[in-house]
Amino acid sequence: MSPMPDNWGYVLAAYGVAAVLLVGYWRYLAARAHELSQPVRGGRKGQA
Amino acid sequence: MTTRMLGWLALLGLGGGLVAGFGYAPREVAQGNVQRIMYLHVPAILTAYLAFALVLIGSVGYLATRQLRWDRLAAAAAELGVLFTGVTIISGSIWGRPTWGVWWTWDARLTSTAVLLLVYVGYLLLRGMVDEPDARARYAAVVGILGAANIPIVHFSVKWWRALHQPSTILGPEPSPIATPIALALLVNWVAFTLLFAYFLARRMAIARLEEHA
Amino acid sequence: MIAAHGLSKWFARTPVLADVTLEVGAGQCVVLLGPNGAGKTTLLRIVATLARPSRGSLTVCGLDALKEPQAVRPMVGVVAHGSYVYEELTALENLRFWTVMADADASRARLLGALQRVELEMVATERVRTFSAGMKRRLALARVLLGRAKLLLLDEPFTGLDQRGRKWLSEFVLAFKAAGGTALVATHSFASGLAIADRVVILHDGRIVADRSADELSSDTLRRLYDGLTEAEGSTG
Amino acid sequence: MTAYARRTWIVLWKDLLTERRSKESLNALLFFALLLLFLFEFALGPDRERLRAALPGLLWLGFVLSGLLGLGRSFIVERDNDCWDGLRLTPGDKSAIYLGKLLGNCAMMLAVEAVLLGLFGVFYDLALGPVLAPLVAVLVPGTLGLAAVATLFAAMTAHLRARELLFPVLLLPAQVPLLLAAVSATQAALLGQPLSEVSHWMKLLIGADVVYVVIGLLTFEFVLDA
Repeated sequence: MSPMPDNWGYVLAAYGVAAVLLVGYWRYLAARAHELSQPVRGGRKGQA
Repeated sequence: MTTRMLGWLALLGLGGGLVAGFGYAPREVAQGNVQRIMYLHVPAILTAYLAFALVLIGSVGYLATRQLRWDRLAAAAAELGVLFTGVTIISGSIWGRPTWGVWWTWDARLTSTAVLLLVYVGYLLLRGMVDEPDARARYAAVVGILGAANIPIVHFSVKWWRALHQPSTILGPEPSPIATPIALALLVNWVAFTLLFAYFLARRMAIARLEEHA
Repeated sequence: MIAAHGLSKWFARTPVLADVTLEVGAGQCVVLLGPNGAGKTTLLRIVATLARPSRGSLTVCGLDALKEPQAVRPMVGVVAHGSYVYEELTALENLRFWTVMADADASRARLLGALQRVELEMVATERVRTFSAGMKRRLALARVLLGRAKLLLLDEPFTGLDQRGRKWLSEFVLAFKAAGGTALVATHSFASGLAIADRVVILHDGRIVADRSADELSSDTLRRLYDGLTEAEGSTG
Repeated sequence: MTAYARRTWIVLWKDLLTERRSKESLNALLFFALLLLFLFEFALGPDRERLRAALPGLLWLGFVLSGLLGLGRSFIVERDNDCWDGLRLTPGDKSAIYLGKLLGNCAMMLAVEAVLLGLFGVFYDLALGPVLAPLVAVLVPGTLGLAAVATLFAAMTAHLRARELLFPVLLLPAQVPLLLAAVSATQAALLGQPLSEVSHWMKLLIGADVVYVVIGLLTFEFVLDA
């Protein structure tokens, strides 16, 4: 079993992509929460 | 606020996980540093399975009680399950490139994880297409239960299917006995991911509650 | 027979029914009037256990309709816009299907008897595809007759009927009532509604705006009352 | 006959009668099966050996694609005249309706499969006679599992906007294990191997059938009823 080359690039890529996904989701949550905590504008009256 | 505390705790855990994975754990002999992707890959899939288990619990809970908070649990858990399955597949694929020489191989575990991803993406698509909250919750619960019951069936079918064409993968059924430091680093990362999952879940459920009452 | 308290229903965020309280005694025929979108159909669907209210309580035939819809269902007969008939089956086959589904006696003689009562015995073996809207509705009434319904729920039953058909239907409802049944009828036909009503309830924007005994109403006073109630608010909405 | 069995039977009777009279689904499906046969031929070229090697997969691909079209429509008839509401108002266990629908769908699928199989036999010169018994032993549980999930999802998507899209998106991933098992077992059957050699696949097929049908029976009520 020969030791493999280090391949730090792949390690970095894997962690990088994961970070992008997780931080992206966190920012999506934050944006959505912010949006929903805003007071509702223009009380539109719906008709059934 | 407890959710915020949970968030900081998760962040702390992830920091600790990085330290454990890159600072504490040694370079693995056979695979080299690529093996460190494991500290991301394994906790992610474990978290995804936790999420899908919660989808099942939320689904059954909703059908039994008809209370929308169970549906919120199932919906939030499904979304997170897809997120963490995505992380699992991408990290597995990146790990596979230097290890197997290809980005994608129909390895039994990668394949069944991909099938799971498709099942739960379908679940989320269904949720997006039903407007009435009650109907959405009922339909989603049925798909959530079926999806969870399908997990073992998918697992065995894909395993046997691979065994048919190619007796064993390079990774083998289980990676050879894991050294204690590596196991410890995995544990730290797993705890960190579970904390992150709990934080995301709490926030997602809170948002779902706001969406209902808005 | 029906005791509804504080029924409210939202679709998404749009309120369709707002705090509706309605009591219907046994043997009564209550007619629901109101413009399109007033919530008549929604109210009927909730009473029929086809929809769940967002809030409120509902008792039908002495049973909690929200907790035991299954127990309530054999006792209500519903004839709505869609008459629950299969186009490719004959009148007789349709009745046979629904009667077996309701676990009642589906013998041919009994089914033919019901068809006779709704004057469809001549077309018993014709496919429903060839039927007019009125015939389909009569077929639906035959289905109700074959069950054990004590409460008849009709949604816009007079729509698409000619003079004779409307008269026939009014007589049918009166006969059902005479046999001890209760009826809740949603319609926007004043004359036909008033002809069968013991009580008239006017719905507007999901609320009950009037609840009168039919005795004190003539067609004209009802029209004036209705216009006054629905236009005054309608202009702001 | 119990009330449950009577209800199951009358639903099956009603569906088969409707289908026999309108011939809406079956005619189109049989034609579709023929089209698929040509498509496979064009996609893989005239090499008969290659087609034969891929036959089990193609066969099930054909079944699944026909299923997507045919089974997805199985609750459309309940939408006309609001029959759906009528079914909800019927007393008793709603799973009888599911069972009746499931049996009707199985019957329709098996008819399409028989025709498709016959066409394959003629076009690719297969001797189906000797392998018919094991083939049927694979087709029946495979079809049951497919129809069990499809019936449930068809009821669910019947009144959604994007029905044609959502139905396959939900059904296909859920059917991966069934497809893997059925293709492998069909291959063994076509090669004339005894089914005992693929007993693990047969067990998986039957196990999956049990799981899917039980879930269908238990949850159909929640799909149908508000």
